[in-house]
Amino acid sequence: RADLAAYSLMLADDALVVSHRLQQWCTHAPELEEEVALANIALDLLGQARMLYSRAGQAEGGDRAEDDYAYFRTESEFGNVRLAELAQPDFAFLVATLLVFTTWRLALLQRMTGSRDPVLAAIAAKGIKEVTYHRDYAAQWVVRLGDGTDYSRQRMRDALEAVWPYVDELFATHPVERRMAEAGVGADPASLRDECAAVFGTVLESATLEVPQVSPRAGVAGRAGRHGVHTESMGYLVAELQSVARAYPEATW
Amino acid sequence: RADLAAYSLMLADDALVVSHRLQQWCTHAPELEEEVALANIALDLLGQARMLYSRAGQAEGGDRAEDDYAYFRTESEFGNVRLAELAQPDFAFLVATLLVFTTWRLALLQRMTGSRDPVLAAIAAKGIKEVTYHRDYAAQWVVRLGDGTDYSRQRMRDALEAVWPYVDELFATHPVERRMAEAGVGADPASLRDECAAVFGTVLESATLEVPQVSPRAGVAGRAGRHGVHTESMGYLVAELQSVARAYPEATW
Amino acid sequence: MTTTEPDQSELERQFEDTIGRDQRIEPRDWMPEGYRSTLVRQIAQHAHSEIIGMQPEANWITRAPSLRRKAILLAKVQDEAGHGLYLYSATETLGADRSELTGKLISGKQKYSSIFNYPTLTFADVGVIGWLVDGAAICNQVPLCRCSYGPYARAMIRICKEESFHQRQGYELLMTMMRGTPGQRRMVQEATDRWWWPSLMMFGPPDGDSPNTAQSMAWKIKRHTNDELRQRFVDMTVPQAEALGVTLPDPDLRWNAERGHYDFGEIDWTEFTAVVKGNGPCNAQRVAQRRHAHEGGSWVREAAASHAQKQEARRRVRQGEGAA
Amino acid sequence: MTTTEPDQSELERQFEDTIGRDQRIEPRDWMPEGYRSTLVRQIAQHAHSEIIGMQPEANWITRAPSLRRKAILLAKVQDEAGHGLYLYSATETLGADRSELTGKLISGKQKYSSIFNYPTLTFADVGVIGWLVDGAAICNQVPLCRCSYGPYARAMIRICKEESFHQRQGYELLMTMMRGTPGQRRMVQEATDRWWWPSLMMFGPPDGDSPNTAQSMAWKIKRHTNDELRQRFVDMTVPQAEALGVTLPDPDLRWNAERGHYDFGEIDWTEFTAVVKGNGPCNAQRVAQRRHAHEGGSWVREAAASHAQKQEARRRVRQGEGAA
Repeated sequence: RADLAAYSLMLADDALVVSHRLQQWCTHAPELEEEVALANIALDLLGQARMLYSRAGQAEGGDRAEDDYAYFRTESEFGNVRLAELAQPDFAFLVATLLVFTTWRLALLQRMTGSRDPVLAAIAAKGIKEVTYHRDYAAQWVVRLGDGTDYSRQRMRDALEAVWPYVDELFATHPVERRMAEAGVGADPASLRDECAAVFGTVLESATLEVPQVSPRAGVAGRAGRHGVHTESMGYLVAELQSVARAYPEATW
Repeated sequence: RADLAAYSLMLADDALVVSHRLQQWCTHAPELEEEVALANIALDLLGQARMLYSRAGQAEGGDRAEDDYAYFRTESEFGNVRLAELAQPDFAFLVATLLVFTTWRLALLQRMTGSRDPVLAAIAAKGIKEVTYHRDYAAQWVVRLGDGTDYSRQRMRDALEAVWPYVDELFATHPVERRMAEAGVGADPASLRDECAAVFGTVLESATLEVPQVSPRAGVAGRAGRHGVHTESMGYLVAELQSVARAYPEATW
Repeated sequence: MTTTEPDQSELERQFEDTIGRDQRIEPRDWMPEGYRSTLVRQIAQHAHSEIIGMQPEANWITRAPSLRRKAILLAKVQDEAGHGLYLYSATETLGADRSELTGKLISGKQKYSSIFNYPTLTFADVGVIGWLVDGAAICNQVPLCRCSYGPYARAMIRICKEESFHQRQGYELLMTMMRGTPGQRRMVQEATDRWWWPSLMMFGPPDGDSPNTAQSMAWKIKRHTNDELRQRFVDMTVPQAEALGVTLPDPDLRWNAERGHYDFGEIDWTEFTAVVKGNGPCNAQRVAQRRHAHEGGSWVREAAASHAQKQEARRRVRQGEGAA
Repeated sequence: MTTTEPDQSELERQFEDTIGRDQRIEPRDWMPEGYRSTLVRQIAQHAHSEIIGMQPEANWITRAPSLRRKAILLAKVQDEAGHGLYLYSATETLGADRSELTGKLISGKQKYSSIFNYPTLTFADVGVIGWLVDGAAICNQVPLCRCSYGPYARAMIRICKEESFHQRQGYELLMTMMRGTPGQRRMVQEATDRWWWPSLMMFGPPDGDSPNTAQSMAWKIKRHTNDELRQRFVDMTVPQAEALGVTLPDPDLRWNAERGHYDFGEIDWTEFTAVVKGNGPCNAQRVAQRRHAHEGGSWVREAAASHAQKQEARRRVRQGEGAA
């Protein structure tokens, strides 16, 4: 059950942190339709995070609720992959990150619909519909930018080059993930690699782009996001996220 | 003594918040000599803030120390002028802000050397030497950029236009400032206006620029920084400043 | 489709008739140029207000102190983007062009509601905006559900429904905070102090200084005067403030049994004028951010347009049209 | 100034002699081209390391949890900028050009110490960098105070003095944290776990894989081999870790009475190679930030140069030189 809690937290943290980065786009999107769409994706992922935090709380059997996980853990207790936390300097970077993240998460959720944990299975089933839409949205924009103007094509290519070193980490199996996969509760991310690579290949081909040939970004002694070893941008993200909650620790909202 | 504490806090907050904005330039300056100089100014102002917080703590007579003021007050308890907290989008903006701030603060400290409060008088005497250097540094850069290339001249002019609406607030007298001036402890900022205007005029003339003709930025029902009514950027500044201290409220460092 | 061309005075008579019978003018109906241009300006300002109005609230999304409040706030701001889109569409039924209107917003040629030139300084501001600002907006907008121009009236019905929902959520947040810690209660009071007077200013200048009101009321694109709506808002809000336990920052505020209304103090029209003129705490910031998003996004919009053209060209080639 | 031109072999003999007598080579002395270029590269890398090394620590200045620690950290990072300036000056005595060297740094053509490609993730990292990274740097640098090239040796004397001060401050921060809350102690242990191995890698590859060591030692611009220095560092640090109460993350670490040294585990040279090649956690970020600051500041440097020219021209006019 400790594994189930830890596993739920990892998947929740991925969703919360990507949602946070999308929230930061609010009122900064290139078009009003994109404001609506990005807020929508952020809301869906926030919803997934909340359900998964609840599952973690139940599995732990203590009295921790969703807000305890989101607001009162330290950075190194967040188990999201580093890709999720990357700051998004432009729209091309955003859709590049989103394409990679949603493709991977969709593959993961599809496996998880067969989870032996009925709660995770239900969360996955609901999430699939949402993330399918998110992935299509991201893929369409990668194609538009890649097969758009010369300028957008160059920016899309630069963004993919910058994001791709973090892709490898998505398919590295943390011990908790391995045990949960063996128990039939979760999915081994290593087993999703080919499926995701096929999607990346198809989308990038439509975008008249190529899959970047870059080396993976190392962690620290082999440890990265899942182990709580993040990038330097994560500290600022967590500080902002938790600022009000930490300033009023006794408050209820 | 409540007034003395409140007054010391205002002057401390001005220094701490400008120091914070300078700290954010660290490793982003246009030249290594500027790294050294900006860090130096940030350090001096941080030092002034610490002495003034201590004075506030003594005046209050409670057990609050410098870190209690810096890390455990809410945004609306910070009494710095809004000019101090403005985010600095470029080097021209930075030196514009710094010219205005240091000219005003130097005039203020000069008056305060005659304060009936011997501690404030001593802090002012020490501060004068520092801030004179800060002001010269800022003035030199305003002149270099104003009388530099066409491009730098335009950026310097834009920066002055953006900063100037916040100048008026520096010379608005808060009731605490009025009472402290009447008591011979502090200086009435309104009385510094002409002196500062003369300096601005001289520096901008050397820079072949003109004093911007812009309307003052309104507060909310006449209240602004000194009343704890700040700009939206202040919340993020305070969140970042306090993030570690608030996450470990029981810790000593 | 009729082929007869009725003459101008006949058209005007029909238009006045429709208005007189409280029926709706629809996009394809003839309408006087003044009616059209007044409506375009009014609806565009309303659309701009929805879009600029996202900023003060969006400022707190990433810092919302509970995940539930975060979701509520995010959904609300998303709704506002939706309202903006919906209203820009209504202007397009009058022949306006959305990108042109956006151009007028970011160049400062068209206004938006001045209330959004005030900063949101604590999370309580989110609740107070829901309570007071949305409350005032609803007072202004409910009568517009019966506006003479059909697409605008229908937009207002939908928007008012969502705004009422937002208002209740804002009030509920404040209720929760007032039941919380002393720090939370202080935050709510402070936010109320800051937003009360600007909310009253949302109804515009006093009737004596509002020259266009008469024509707009004749055209039924305005149904009540500024002062009538302001009074309605005050009467509605005072009991809510009492239920909440906050003090409204107006020593002259009291029940007037004779009038059957609350009396209230003098509004500081000097501040109002300063803010309208562009010198409010956030005018420059709000417009700059919108401009920055719009201009910074131009390469994305151009890419989308270019891709669509390429796709269209490929489709034609596939269909053999390119074989000529 | 002498007018005789001694021939090449005579110059080489004098140079070897000076080195042999443990005296200093000064800028105006003749020196072999290899000596000069090796020194320029080594000092430039050292300067780059000071400048890039500011970043991981500067990351915590605005968030330092006490004003005292903030001042200490800010002063330390300022010192590093000063060291960088001082070292770039030393390269200029060898005919190098600072802006050219900066160009090599931001284009990735010259390296800096790989340790700075690891992220600082908590405030404890600030202390651990002081303790371990500065500690390792001192082990590397103290012998360079006796380096054969005068300006470099003198720079190192000053720098080592300041580094020792920084190292003590870092250790003192960790001591304070270890006396603090469980959360603080956990933070220190975590940071130690992350920085220990990279610190050992700071001494470079094992002696067998370090082909340039022999020549550098002959020229006395390197005084000890990588492995000798690494051992010295381990021997010095283990008792400090014990005093602190942290565990070094190496199960093979133990005292070897026979050798009179601590034995330690195998270093993961694969990770070392990946980081040196540019794939460490922060390589891209560090260089991009330095490039961004440098390129983003070019208009400022150009303005200063342009202003200086104008001033000079005005001075000439005033002196009548412009009257011709």
